[in-house]
Amino acid sequence: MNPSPMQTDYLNIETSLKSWLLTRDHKRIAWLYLGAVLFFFVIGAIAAAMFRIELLTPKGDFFSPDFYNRLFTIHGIVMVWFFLVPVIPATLGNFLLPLMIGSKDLAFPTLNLVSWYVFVVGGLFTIWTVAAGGVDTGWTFYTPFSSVYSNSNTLTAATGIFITGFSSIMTGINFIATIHRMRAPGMSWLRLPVFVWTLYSTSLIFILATPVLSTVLILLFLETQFGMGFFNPVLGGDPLLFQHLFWFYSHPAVYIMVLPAMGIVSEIVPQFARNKIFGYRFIVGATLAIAVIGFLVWGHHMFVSGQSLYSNMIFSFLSFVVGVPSAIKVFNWTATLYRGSISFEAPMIYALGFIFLFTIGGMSGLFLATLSIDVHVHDTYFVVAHFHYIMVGGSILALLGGVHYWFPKVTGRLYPERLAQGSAWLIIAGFNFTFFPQFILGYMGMPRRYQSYPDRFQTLNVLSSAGAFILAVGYLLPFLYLTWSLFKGAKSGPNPWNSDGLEWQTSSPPIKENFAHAVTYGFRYLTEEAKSNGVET
Amino acid sequence: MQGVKSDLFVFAGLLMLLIMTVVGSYWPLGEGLLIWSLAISSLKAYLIIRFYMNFRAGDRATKLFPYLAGVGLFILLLLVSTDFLTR
Amino acid sequence: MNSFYRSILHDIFPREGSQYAADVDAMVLLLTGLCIFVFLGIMATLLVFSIRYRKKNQRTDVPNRSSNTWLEVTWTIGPLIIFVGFFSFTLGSYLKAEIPPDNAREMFVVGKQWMWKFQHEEGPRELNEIHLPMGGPVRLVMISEDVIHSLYLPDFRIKQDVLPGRYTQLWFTPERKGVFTIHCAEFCGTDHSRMDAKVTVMDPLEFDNWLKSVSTNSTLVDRGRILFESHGCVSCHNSDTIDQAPSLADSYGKTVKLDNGDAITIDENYLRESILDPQAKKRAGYRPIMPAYARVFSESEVIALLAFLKSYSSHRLEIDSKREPGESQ
Amino acid sequence: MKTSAEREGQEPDIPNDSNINLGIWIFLLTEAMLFGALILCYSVMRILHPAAFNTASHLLDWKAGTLNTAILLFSSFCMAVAVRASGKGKSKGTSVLLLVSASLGILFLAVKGMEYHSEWLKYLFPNDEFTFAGPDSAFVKLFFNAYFILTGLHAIHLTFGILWLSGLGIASWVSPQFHRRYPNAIDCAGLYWHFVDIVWVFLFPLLYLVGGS
Repeated sequence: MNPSPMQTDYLNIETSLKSWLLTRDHKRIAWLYLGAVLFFFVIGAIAAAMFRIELLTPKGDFFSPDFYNRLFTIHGIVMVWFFLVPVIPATLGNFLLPLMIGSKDLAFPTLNLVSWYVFVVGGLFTIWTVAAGGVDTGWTFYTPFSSVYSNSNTLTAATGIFITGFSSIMTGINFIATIHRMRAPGMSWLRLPVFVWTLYSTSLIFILATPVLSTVLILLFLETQFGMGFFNPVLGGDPLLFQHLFWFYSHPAVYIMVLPAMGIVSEIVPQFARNKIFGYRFIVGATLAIAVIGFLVWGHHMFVSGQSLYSNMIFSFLSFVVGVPSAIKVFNWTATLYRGSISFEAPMIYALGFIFLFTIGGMSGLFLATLSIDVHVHDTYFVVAHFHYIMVGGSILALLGGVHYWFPKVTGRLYPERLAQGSAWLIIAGFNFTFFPQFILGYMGMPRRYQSYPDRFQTLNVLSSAGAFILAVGYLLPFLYLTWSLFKGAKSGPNPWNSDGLEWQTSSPPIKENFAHAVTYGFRYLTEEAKSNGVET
Repeated sequence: MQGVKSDLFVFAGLLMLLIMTVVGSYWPLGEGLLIWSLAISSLKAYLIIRFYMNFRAGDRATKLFPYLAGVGLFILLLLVSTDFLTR
Repeated sequence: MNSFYRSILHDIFPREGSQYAADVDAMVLLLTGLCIFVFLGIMATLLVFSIRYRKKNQRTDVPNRSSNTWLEVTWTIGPLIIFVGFFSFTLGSYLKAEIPPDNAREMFVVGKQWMWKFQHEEGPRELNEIHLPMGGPVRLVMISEDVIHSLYLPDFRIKQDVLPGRYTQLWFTPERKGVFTIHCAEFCGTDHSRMDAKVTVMDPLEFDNWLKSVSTNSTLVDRGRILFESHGCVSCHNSDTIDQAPSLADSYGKTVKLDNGDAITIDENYLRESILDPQAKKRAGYRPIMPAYARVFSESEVIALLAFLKSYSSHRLEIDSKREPGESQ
Repeated sequence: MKTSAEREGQEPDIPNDSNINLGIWIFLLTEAMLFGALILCYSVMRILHPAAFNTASHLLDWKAGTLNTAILLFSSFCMAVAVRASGKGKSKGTSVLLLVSASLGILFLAVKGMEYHSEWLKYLFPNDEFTFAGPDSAFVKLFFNAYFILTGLHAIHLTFGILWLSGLGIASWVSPQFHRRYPNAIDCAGLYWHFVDIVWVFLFPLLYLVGGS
């Protein structure tokens, strides 16, 4: 696989299937996670393409209504729990965290492998749900519909997500222990790369929020199977209790999805602007602030669901406050370009695309935080556009940027630069075609999860469906040329971007033990003197 | 033996707190009983964490997480009960 | 704005059925303007920096310090002040939209899997169709018989989830004649996207003629009185058995003491809960002898009983005399 | 108790034991959030139906609950002394104390089992045969739902703890240098055991006593 004289690295040191399936090397586990997560991305994308076809016509006559409901539910469940939540922490995070802090591996390598198997078992339950006909409750499982009135496979879907939750908890524990205990001597907290900081905050959210999801899924299972009554008003419960517990996890979960993406952008922008990140301490402060305030704002999902007026006002105010750290980050990224020497390779295009789309997504969040506007646009396509701008325009764009930026480090090969830049522009264009019309649809009053809609919404829906296909083509391109260059790409050498990051100071692809010599000095921007003492490329 | 003696004191304290909780339920506290029993349980939890789980011996990292659990639970309980109490 | 701009705007904004809708639209335009201004500022800076500082020579050394605390503090406090300012500015209109006026015309809405049942006070019942007089405020008291639905009137910019087991309310003042659509905004099952209804807003005179043409012989209050008597409620709740059960004359809107000591104002939710589960919030000084009617009454029967109990109270009477059609909020 | 710094020079292939200690503390945080959310559900149901929950909690046998709390506190005490003994290297003493703690846990489960049995006979288990004469029997059934979920999940966690402690007890009895090779195993089992005890410390008054007697 590696034509140059046999330089042993973590990929070709042993290539038996057993060595892959029982590996404790964080770099190989990252590959295992990438495979599992991409498999689920394909399922979610197919479901999305199917209901985008359905929405071409106002009548809703392509699929049966029940099948349509199952389509968007599977799209929601698979994309949230099996793609967006694990993708950046478990693939790029797993691979790069030990390299960025100069350690041999994560704190608990076996736990890392166990978390992958737990993720796969949870995934099998979800595949069983899809095979058995899917679930028709929407990814939010609102009771009493999901527990009493839905006769689809809510139980297997809830079990699948319950099990995958433990894989998130294990990753969280692993990352926190690693960052606390395994940093290279000399690498103090304020010398950590920003990507490591975002992984730390994401792990804090993993361990604080995921258990509450496990609780609510246990109760949903018991309510559906034994008619327990916590969420069923007929038996004395309150459906809003379910919504409170569900959104206590699900809002911090959206910060789990976007924080690592912000970390990647905070690595790419300074690198390609040949500049130090502007206001490192404020970006780190903003990351931790997002993790903390992110736990205070879940009520903005329930402004119209019968929550008390007093709670509405508190959550609306806090939802405005949580916008401030994100604004700080956008300002800091822009300021990093000042007096830089900016080059526009593919990762930089993805990063700038992230800033562009994330700013739109964040600002639309302000509309949703305003009580009287949210009353109008809640549960409409405005909300769909808002979170897709942040999840797809933000996290997936940053993920692609990160994959391209660290591709030489992971595989030791270069990707085709022109083709990568072209596909980046295509994705950004396709994305805007798909989701910007949905802002207008939302404000015009088209509710979410609607199979048939009034005729006056058709033009915008057709535009959105067309955009969806451009986006699909856009996603296909990197998949193809990255797989191609995995085998045929030109050799990249240890540090093609001439980066100062600690992960680039070792060979690419790195050897099994990551660093040939003990890493003694970990400050990111190494002066000449530091480069000579012991950090050998 | 010094350690075991302090454990013994802690055990005695815990038993005494248990008795106070049970006795408290006899008093006509009405709604106050909930606050009384929660206060005593938190005190017992503090004793266990501080002495039995040797909270002080851990370094800064291990100390962070009990506090974090407390803050997380406080946020969850506070904001959810606000909704149900002010409805 | 002459009609040309209005037609373009009409494609983006749904029609304005009420003054409140216009307020919300104004707020949205203000926030959009603010966001576009800041967004263009950031994107322009991004563009200028990208062009101005693009890579000319291969720079190896990296400037050591790049941070400016005062700049950071300003763009932390700045957004905070703008956001909090906008929050407090828009809070007023939300509170107005949440608290209905006393003289609103009351309608009962029952959401059921995939249909809406509307119940006028004067008696007529409508399915997926509601007729309203223009001008007067209307208050919808809503409940669901199965799952959570959400009554969404895009042209009036309001929406409220309809919960099973509890009344939720929604009020608006239709100020424009015409036919407006109602959607269900909370996912409720197979035909969630077909659970639409129509609002027809008419002149008050037209509305009165329509009301006469469809009104059946018995009003809602009559239906409530029949239920009240046929189910034996009157045997305990009458004026001469005060010690056995509280007399329900003018109970609606009154504050009463409960067993556990705290006082509660009697509203629809309290009345409904006390009918279905009397011991939940029993009034102080009465023995728990009232049977629970949880499985006995359907939602529309409870609504009829409520209408009767409310008309039974003086608090209700003096409002009726004050309310004339055409009085806007 | 050796501080984590002393344990620094560990062989890298066994995960650095002070990491395991930190890992267990983080794991206990996730368990605390799990039980916290369940207790939140219980207290919200109590806010919605105060009267029914008061009458329902009188049906529970608070004497058994108090006894159980005392048993668990005593087992926590034995566990703390066991951790101290393993720190000083007395492996025989440690294993005896570990087995004592485990057996106290089994005693707790026995008392709990008897309680469950008596409630089962009184048809208080919230299945279809649930019968309760007084008012709001639906909400009393809701209380017993919460009661069985909370105490059931706690009992499951206790069972894991018992297996863990007895395993360690036997291991350190069989091979005296067990605790030198794995100095952290007993320390972590102790943390877990004390946590399960703390959960019961909160559950007992909330379920048994808040109705007042």
